Parts: sequence; structure tokens; C-alpha cells
Amino acid sequence: MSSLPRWVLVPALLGGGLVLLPLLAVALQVPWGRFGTLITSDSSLAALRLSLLTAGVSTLLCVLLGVPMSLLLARARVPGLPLLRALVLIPLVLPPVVGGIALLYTFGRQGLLGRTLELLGVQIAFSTTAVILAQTFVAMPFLVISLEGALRTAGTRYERAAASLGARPSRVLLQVTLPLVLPALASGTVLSFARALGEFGATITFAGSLQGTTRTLPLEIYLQRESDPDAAVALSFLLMLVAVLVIAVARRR
Amino acid sequence: MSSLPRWVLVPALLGGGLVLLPLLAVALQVPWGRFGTLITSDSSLAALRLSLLTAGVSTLLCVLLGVPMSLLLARARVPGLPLLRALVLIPLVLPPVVGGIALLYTFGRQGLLGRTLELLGVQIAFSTTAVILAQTFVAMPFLVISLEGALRTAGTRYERAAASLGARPSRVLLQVTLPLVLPALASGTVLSFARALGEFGATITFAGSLQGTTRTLPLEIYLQRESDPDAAVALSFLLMLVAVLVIAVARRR
Amino acid sequence: MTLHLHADVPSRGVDLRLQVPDGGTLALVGPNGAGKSTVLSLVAGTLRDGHSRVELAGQLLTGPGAWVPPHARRVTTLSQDPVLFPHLTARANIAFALRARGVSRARARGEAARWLDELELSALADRRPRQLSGGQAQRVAIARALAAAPQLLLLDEPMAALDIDVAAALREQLRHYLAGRTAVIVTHDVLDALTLADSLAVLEGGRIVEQGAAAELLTRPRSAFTARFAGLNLLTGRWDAGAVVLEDGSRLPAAGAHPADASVHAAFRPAAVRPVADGGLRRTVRSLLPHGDLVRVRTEDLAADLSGQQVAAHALRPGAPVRLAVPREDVATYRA
Amino acid sequence: MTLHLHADVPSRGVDLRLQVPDGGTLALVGPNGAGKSTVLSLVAGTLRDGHSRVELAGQLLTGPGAWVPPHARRVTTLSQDPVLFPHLTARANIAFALRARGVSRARARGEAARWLDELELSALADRRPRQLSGGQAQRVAIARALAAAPQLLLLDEPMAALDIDVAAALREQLRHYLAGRTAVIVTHDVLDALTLADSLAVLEGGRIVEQGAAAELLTRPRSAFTARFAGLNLLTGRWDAGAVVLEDGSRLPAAGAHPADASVHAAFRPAAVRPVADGGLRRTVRSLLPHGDLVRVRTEDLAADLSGQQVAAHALRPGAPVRLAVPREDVATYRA
Amino acid sequence: DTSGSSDDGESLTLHVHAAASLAEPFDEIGAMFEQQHPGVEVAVNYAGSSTLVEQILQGAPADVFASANTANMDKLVDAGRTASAPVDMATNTLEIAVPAGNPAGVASLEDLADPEVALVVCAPEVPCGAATRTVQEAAGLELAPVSEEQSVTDVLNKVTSGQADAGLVYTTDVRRGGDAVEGISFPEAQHAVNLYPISTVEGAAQPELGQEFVDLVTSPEGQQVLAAHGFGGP
Ligand SMILES: [Mg+2]
Ligand SMILES: [Mg+2]
Ligand SMILES: [Mg+2]
Repeated sequence: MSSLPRWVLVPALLGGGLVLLPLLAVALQVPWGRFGTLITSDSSLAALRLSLLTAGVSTLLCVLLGVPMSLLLARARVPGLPLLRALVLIPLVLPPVVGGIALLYTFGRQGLLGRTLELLGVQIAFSTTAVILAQTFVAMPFLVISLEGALRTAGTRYERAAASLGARPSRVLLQVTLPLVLPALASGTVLSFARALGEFGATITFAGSLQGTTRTLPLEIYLQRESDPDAAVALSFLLMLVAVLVIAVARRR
Repeated sequence: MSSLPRWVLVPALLGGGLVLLPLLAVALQVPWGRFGTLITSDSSLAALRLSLLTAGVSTLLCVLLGVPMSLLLARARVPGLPLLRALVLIPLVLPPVVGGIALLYTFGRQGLLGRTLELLGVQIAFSTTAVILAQTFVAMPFLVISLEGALRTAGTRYERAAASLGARPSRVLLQVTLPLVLPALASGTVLSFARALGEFGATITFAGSLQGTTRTLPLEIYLQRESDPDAAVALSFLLMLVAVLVIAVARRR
Repeated sequence: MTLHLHADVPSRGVDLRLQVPDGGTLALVGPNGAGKSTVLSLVAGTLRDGHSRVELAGQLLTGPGAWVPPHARRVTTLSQDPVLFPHLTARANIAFALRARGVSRARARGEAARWLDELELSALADRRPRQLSGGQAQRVAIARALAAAPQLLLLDEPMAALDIDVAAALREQLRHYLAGRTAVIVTHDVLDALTLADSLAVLEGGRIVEQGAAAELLTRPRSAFTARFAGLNLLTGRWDAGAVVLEDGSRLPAAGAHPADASVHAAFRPAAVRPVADGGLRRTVRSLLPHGDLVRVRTEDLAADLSGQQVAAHALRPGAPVRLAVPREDVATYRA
Repeated sequence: MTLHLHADVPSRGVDLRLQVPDGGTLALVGPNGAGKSTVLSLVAGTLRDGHSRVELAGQLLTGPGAWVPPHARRVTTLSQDPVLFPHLTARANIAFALRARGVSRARARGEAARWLDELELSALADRRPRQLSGGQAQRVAIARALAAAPQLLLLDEPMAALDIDVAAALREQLRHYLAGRTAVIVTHDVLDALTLADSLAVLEGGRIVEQGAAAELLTRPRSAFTARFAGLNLLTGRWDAGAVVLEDGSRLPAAGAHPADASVHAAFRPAAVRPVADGGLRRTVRSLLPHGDLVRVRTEDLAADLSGQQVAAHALRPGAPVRLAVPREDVATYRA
Repeated sequence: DTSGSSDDGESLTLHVHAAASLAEPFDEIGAMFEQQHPGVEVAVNYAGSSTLVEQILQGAPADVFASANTANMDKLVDAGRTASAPVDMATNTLEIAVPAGNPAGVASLEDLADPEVALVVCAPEVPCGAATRTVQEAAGLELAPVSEEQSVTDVLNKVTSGQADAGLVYTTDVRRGGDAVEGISFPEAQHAVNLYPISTVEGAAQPELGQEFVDLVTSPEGQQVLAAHGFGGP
């Protein structure tokens, strides 16, 4: 039985209302009669396809790069770690437009690395790669914040036991550490995917907007608002639906 | 001693680079000679003042409403909780512009509640109140996600012990539960503050951009990009600085 | 403050009735999974499953249509883990229990100081739990539980996590505080049962298999578990003219007077058993283990504490045959 | 596989040298905080503090300029908590240890099955740790530790969390497996020390206060801790014509032959002590506690296990004076 | 009181909603208006014209609406929220914007069809994109832009940051871009002259002041400011 004081319900319901009512309001605005048509137009489907592709690749990158980062942040003992952790989490709180500007200054044609990349024949500007970079940049902290906490909570006793049995660090990592934090890894992965799917500001600033190449679902929604607000609402609802499903799956234990 | 396999360093550094280089790139673009002047212009100061005020009030609302929500999500045993949790976390992954549309549909003049509020003489959209609502909407999930996890991890044994000693639920909540999760509450509060401070998309859509009333720092940055890119970079750097400080403080244990 | 309990939790296979008179202390013993924890949770109000009934001091706490939440039951649990609030000092932990039952801030401070003094904790008053040893923490937990002034105290293996010395000292203190208080203690240690409880209930598979005065039950056990718990050998047979005739026909001379052919239990200490060259009970040695300065020799169903000389003289080793005898006056018999 | 250890960890006040010969088992005992865990961590390689030196089978594991990481030491720890990997079955837990030392997948499966069979765990092979009882889990942990084929096994109170019955059975199995293996066991239980170890080191305050053959040390303890651990009374005095003269001038007749005035220890079992009307040692009763079917009577420095009749006949209760005697032949004496 | 809709006589706030491209001239005209009307504060909300229409319809306090095209002004007219007939106040024409130094060597509209040139334009769904399409058709060119942006500002930003070799933006945007961009005008631009209408809003808190603001914008004084920022006359 829950032993919460009953008055807790009042602010909890107020807070719930603040979050849930807007979602309901969007659902009520959806032109249900045309819903199917709206979300299956050429441009909608191209955007959906691109969004799923880029969010998928970004999520993979988040896992491949974010898991090692989380491991270092949770286990390494070096001075300055809190600062490093703060820096790594910045994209979580940075306005995405500023994130996009930062990416431009880095990977843009005249950016920190962009010039070198250009000389090497790598063109990032206006490519799907740019979308993936932007999504990875904003989504990675979600993976790190989920996983690092879980790694700290899980502690090191199973890892120490495995080492005591003679297991090398790689074996410990792959067969003990990661399986133990699998729920958090799954949840962080799905949060990253959802965040990548919803990414807008950094993408539009850094990657541009071209159907099939860089115009993801959120950009399509923004554009449709200009010409067909009904389509924008329908696509917004679709995006919310995907987000709910994805988070509900991730947070179920 | 850390027992991580050494190869973990490679992807960790790549990931770190992906996140840290853009931040460095922005720092390199800041016109340091004019930095002081740029961030102390009338409009910059007005934006900074408004941002601190609204982010402060939003954070307070996040705590007042989000703590009870987290308690319910972590402790209540009702069916459908995973779905509710997913719904509450949606603003975390929703493109903020869609969030702004959703808020308009709810609190706008023709929105779900807006009509009723209008009759009561309350005008929310395009006021400072709207900025606060938008920030609370996007920032609350950060508090909930931090606190709910900590509440689950902390478990109920101290609460059961307190009840066994005869303490009523309110006393248990205020004197046992909350003090025990204080670090997570602090960290969630600071993340919420940082997210509120960086909020852009929902604000510009729902609250508009009016100096001193609704034009917060991120909106000012967006506007300055048009006329004075140097000022935009300087303000971006200021925002990043505040975010780093705030997160570093929050995550230090 | 008499406790009447009918535990009926089909999901855990528990169905039993217990009663603890006002001021009495009942020890609950039994193997893991016997239902001891279920009983405690029912009484504490942390388990609401099944069709159970808990009545304390005339008030129905759990029952048809009745449900008193844990904090309003005046039932306090003290477990192996002291569960001291980590953010509060020892003093504040005790004061918490006082404040919880409405004592004013000022009086709570004074009373907490009294409790600290009483349990010789005054020097540790301002320490946080992580600065306390296991025994110190458990003493604070005892003070806190007593400060809550419960109508019923539940003790769940309160000494299980402590060093021997510390456990012994704490057991004495608990004995002092339990006198006159109504309490239920779950334990795996015969010392706890003998020191702290007046009555004893042995649980197995969710049922009570033995129940009675603690001293009586532990000197005259009727089940294999109770005998093992009490550290005694237990054999069962028919009475025949000053001896117990066991199932295999062998005779164990014993003290007592019973009708011929009556079914009787025979209980005796391992230290009373000795190996003999002829006669006695024929057994096979299963293991030898040092036991204090003696050797505990185990056979199929008996344990004997023998000296090194005896072990050597009779060439006892695992697998070896042995004949074991017990002085008649050391074998207590009672009707099965 | 001889272990040579010089533990020198100033931050924890530990400075001691230990040695375990190939195949030998050393028991480490001592009060909480004596440094037992520090010794284990140093050997396991989880502590790198201080200027310590660990050498195993001729290889320097920890020392000036040397550092072998824990996984490469072939030192396996078995603790009170079995630390079974929760996501793996019992079989897979054991196979993990085999795979870790390079055994092929197919062979690891077969060998794991052998270990499961050996420890009578075959029926539980596919269970996850949360579906195992404490004793079963600890048996899987033992199988897993042995499957790792360590050069040195560290046992950190391996039975502390188990029920009495289960602990006894497991102790037998461990005894079997430790024969011929080099091991260090930390324990609070005299049974562990006597059953599992050949030699014993008593630690206090980071130093070794007693060291020697386990059986010898536990029958002839030289420190109060060791005597308490062994369950013996220990007195110290001067030898004078067949008796030990204690500090207060009283005489304790004792067996032995020593030069006059030699400083000697006298050790005797509580069960050998009896109350007498005249003579004996004059003491005051501190507490009475049931002890099996006897009563353990404690005085300032002595413990006596007496029958209920003896207690009644001499009106023993806390605070009462008592005279205690011990049969001369039950008092072992040895040079202090 | 931060809502600014009070009419307690102390200080009045005039709410002007103006297309983002009007930011600089309207800041100046606003200052002029405040000088002429002591005690009045002009608060301008700058955003995309469609966003502004939506915000006004959702209840944003509004006295004046200045749109970057007629389509969005028509939305307000259709909703019955204009208080007077909209007046055209300025025009704008497309120009090619290239980063300073013109790295791709763009000289004419035809050069934009070169696949080596990274060209950025507005998406057809937004007004500047519609204008781009008209110009493109008039010139008989097949352009293959690398990006079709949401707003002209996004196009300009791609050029100023050097991401794009060229972009099609309004003349006024080239001026806003300052030293970072160079403008190249072309004759086909005359096929897509963009009209900027302005109107007072129905239900405004300050209808008279609103009308006075519209009058100032359309007065020679206001027109001079607009011209100074590159806008053409109506
Ligand atoms: Mg009692
Ligand atoms: Mg239990
Ligand atoms: Mg050995």
C-alpha cells in the first residue's frame, strides 16, 4: 500500500494536468477525417522515413559513443570529473538553435573541423550526415544521464566478483556490467531515440531542410504550419504518439 | 582503481569530442573585446533579467508540482502507471514548437481552458505567465525523471521504519522521504532551472517575443542573430556558462 | 495489549493462529520460508493479503472491513537492519519516534537524552548512523523503538548481524526491556528464544508444529527441527520397562515412567553420548567436526560430543561403524 | 603457491606479516576493525594503498614497482554474499569462471555440469540466483570459485549469512574442498577456524597478537579475545606447586608442571566449572543465560555452565556472590 | 503589470506584430512614434508572418499587424480581425546573396543552376519560396537547391555562415547581412515583387493609436526609414 499523505494528490494532479491537457488539446485539434490522408502524403512519408532512418543511426551512435562515456564518467577517478560531466550534459539544456550554431562553427564549411574535412573531401553541410550529427549531439546526454546513474547505483561488486574469478576487463564489461544495467541502457537508448526523433532547432540551423535529405518530421511539421495547419497538427499528433509508445516501452520494467 | 578495458577510451573520447568541440567552437567565436559591452546592452540585460525571473518561478512550480507527481509515479500502485509516466515525460522529447502549439490549443484565447479563463478575466497567452507556463511544461520532466528514479532506488524501507515508529504519512514525507532524496531533488531542480533557462521553441510559439515581457535570453539570441551575430554568440556563450555552472553544481555529490 | 492473530494468507500457504498475552514475549522459530516473516508483516500492517485477522489490545487492526494503517497500529518493528535514518543523528533518530507520537520538541529532546543515557549512548548522541558500529546502531534502534512506546514490539532476528560479544551484551539489554512488554521475536538462535521469550511457536510450511513454554519445548522437543534448534538428540520409540525401543528394535535405557508400549520421545545432549565397545546403538559415522575442545561426531540421526581420546580409541572416521550409549539418567523421556 | 604477505597500510593502522604454505589454510580472526578485510583486499588486489608486498607462488603481485591487476592474480574471493550474477543461471555463473580462464564454450558447459553435480546442484542448474535459497546460492558461489581454479582462495565469512543447519552442511563441503588448496579464511565462528583452517592468526588493532596451529591456539589461548572466541575461560597467574596463584592471591589448582613462580595461563571449559560452598574462586554473578539445557552463569571474568539444580541450590542470581571451583585435571596450564 | 494592455492613462503600450524582416526599420519607426507620443510604449513582436497571424487569432494583444506578404494578411482579413482595409506599405524583391568574397564566383541567376554551387532557397510553402519559384519559372531555369529553408532568415544564415555558396533572399536581407554577404541583383526579380501590407487589428486595446502608427509608417517619414533599409515603395 502506498503511504503517501492524501494532500499530495492535489499538486500532483495540477502538474499532471499542466502536462497532459496540452497533449489532449492537440489530439482534439486533429482533423480525424483526413488523418490518414494527411500523414500519408508524399512529403509526410518522406519526412517520416528520413526521421526514422536518421533517428535510428543517431541512436546507434549515441549507444556506441555514449556507453563508453558513461562508463568513464561513472567509474574513472580523475579530478575535474564533475566539470566534464556538466559539459557533456550541456546539450540537454542548451537551446537547440544555439546547439546548431555551435555545430556550424565546428563542422560547418568554415568551422573548426569543417575546413579540414572539406580538404579530405568530406562534405557534411546540407547532407543527411549533418542531420545525424545534430541529432546525436542533442540526444547523447539522455543516454549518458540514464546510464551513468544506473552504473553508479549498480556499484562495482559484481565487477569485482568477476575480476576475482579471473575475467579480463573486456569480458567483465560485456558479460557483467552491461547486462546488469540493461534496463537503464534500454531506457536511455529509447529516450535518445525519442529525442533524436523530435530534434528541430539544431537540425534547421545546421543541416538545412530538403525533402528526403534533411527535412525530418519536425521540420516538415513546421513547414506545413505555413501552408496546411491541419497537416501540421496531424503530424504533431503522430510524433507524440511515437514518443509515448517509445517512452512507455523504455520505462516499463 | 578503474577496471575498464582500455579500448573504451577511444569511443568515449570521440563522443566527448562530438559534444565538447562545438562548445569550444562557440567560445572561439566570442568577440572577447566586446563581450562585456554586448552582454550589458539594454536588451541583453532585459532578456537576462526576464530569463532569470521566469526560470526561477518555473523551477519553483516544477518543484511544487513535480515532487508530488514523482511521488505518485514512484510509489502509487495503480494500473496504467507506465503509460502515465510516458505521457508525463513527453515534453522531454517533443519538439518545443509542437509543445508551444499544444499550449496555445490549451491556454490560448480559443483553447481548451483559454475560453473559460478569458471569461474569468485571465489572459495567459503572450504574457510573462505564458513564458512561465511554457518553461514549466518543458522543464518539469527533468525534475520528475531525476526524482522518480531516486525514489525508486531509495526504496521504502526507511519509510516503513518511520511508519512503524508511528509517524503519519505527512511527517514521513517531509522528514524522511524528501531528506533522503535531497541530492536527486537538488539535481533535478537545477536541471529544470537550466532547461527553463534555455527554453526557446515553446516560448516563441506560445508566448511571443516582446522585450521585457516575453523575450527571454534564447529569444534575444535568436533575434540578435539577424542584426548582430556577435551579440548572439556572446549571449550564447553566457547561456552555456550559466548552464555548465548550474549542472556542475547540481551533479556534484 | 493481548495480541490475537489468525494469519490466513493462501498465496503464501500460511494458515495459523497465535496469541500473545499482555506482557508476554513469543518466539517464532522455524526454517526459512516457514511463514515467520508473513506473520510479522501481517501484524505490522505491511501485508494486507488474504483473510487474516489481527486484534491487539481489543482493537481490530486487520480483519473483515477493518484496516488500521501501519503508523496508527502502535506496533513497532526492530529488525536485523537497524534502519536508522541516515540524515539524522542518533539523538534525532530517537527524537523522531517521540515527535511522531506527539511529544513536544522540547520534551522530545529531553526524553531522547534519557534514552541515550539509559543505553549508554550519550557519547554518541551527535553521530550519524554511518559513524556508528553495528552494535551501537542496533542500540540506537532499540532506544528508538522503545521511545515509540508501542503496544507491541516485533523483533525480526534483531541480533543476526552482530558479532558474538556484541550480540550477547545486547541480548541482556533486550531481556531487560522486554520484561513486561508484549513482543514477538523471530529468531534462528536458541539463545534468543531462551533468553527473551516465555513462549515459543515452531512454524513449518505455514503451520504451527509445536507451541508452548520456551524452556519446556527446548528441553522436551517434539520435532526434529526443534531438537536441532535446541541442540539435542531426539529419538522416538515405544516404552518398555525402563528403556525406549526404537524402530529397529534396539533399546535405549532411559529415565522415566510410562505405561508399557506408550509412544515416547527420548531427548539427550550430544555431550552425554559416549562410544562403547559392546551394546549401545549401532550407527555409522558421517562426519567429525571440532566442537569447542571436543569433537562433534555425527551419525545418521545422532550427534555426540566426544573427546579426542575417545575418537582415537574407537578409531572414529567418516564411514566407520560405532556403538553409542547414553547414561540412563541423561535420557529424558516424555510421551510423544 | 605459498603466500607471503607484508601488509603495511598506515592509513588504516595495519602493519603485519603473514605466510600461508602451499596447500595450507590460514584462519584470520579478530574483532571488527582489526584489519582482516584490509589483509584480504591487499591480497585480492582491490586495495593498493600503502607500502605492502604480496607474493604468491613466487610471483610478486603487489610491491615496489609491481602491480598485478585483480583479474590476473588467480586469487578468488568467496564472501558472505555469494554475488552470483543475477542475469545468469546457476550453470552460466559457473561457466563464467571457466570461460574467464580460457576454457572453450563446449568444455565449460561440461565442466560446469560436473561442478553442479559435485555440489548436488544439478536440479537447480537453470535457476537464476533470485530463485535460489541462501545456502543453494552459496553452494553455487563455491562451485564457481573452485571452477576458477585459483592459486589462492580467500574466504570472507563464507557462512555468516546462512541458517545453522545449512552452514554446518556447507562447512563440511568446504572442508573437503580446502584440503590441499591454499586458502585464507576470515571468520567470527570458532567452528570455521577449527574445521577449515590448519593455522590461525589473531588480529587486533592492525597487528597479529597470536599465531599458530589452529587446534593448539584454540585449546591454549593466550589472549582474552582468543579465549572468548574458543569458548574457554582464561586466567593468568604465577605457578606455585600444582596451582595457579592469581593476582588477588587466590589459588586455582591445576594440571601441569612448571618452574615455581613461572607466569602461566590457565584455560578451562565453562562446563568444567562448578559452584562450591567453601574455597574456590570468589566471584559475583553478573548474568544468567540459558545455554542449551544448562545455564551459563557469567561473573566478572569467568563463565560457568551449570545445571538448573546447581543454580537453584546455590541461589545464583545477578549480584549474588558465588564460589567457583574447577577440577584440577580440567584446568590446562601453559607458560604465558 | 507586464501585459501592457492597461489603459490607466499613466503609460500606454501599443502592440505591433511585425514580420521578422521588418525588425530594423520598425525599431526605428517605433522610437519615432514614442517620441511623438509621450507616455506611449511601442512593443513589437517579431516573428514569421504566419506565426504572428496564429498568435493574434489565439489572443495575443495586438493593435497593428504588418505582414511580409498578402497571403497572411488575407488570413486575418478572412477571420474578420482587421479593423480597417490593409494598406500596402513596402515592397521587396529577391536578390542573390553570396558570402563575402563570393567564393563560388556567382555572377548571374544562371550560375545558380551549376550543380557545383551550393544553393539555398526558401521552401515553396513560405512566401519567399513562392517568389523564388516565380522568378525561376520566368527565367526558365531548373534550380537544384541543397536546402529549402523555412524562412528567409534561415537562408541568409546559411550564406553568412559560409555553409552555402549562394542564396536567394530579399534585398533588405542582403543589407541586414552586412559585411558577411554580398548582393547580386538580377532582372527576373521584377516578376515576383513582394508586397508588405499593414493593418490595424479588430478588438485592439488602442485602436486610435494603432491607426496613428499605420499612418506614420505610410507617411513620407516612415517610408524614408523603410527605404533606408532597402525596401521599395508600394
Ligand atoms: Mg515480554
Ligand atoms: Mg524470513
Ligand atoms: Mg587448505
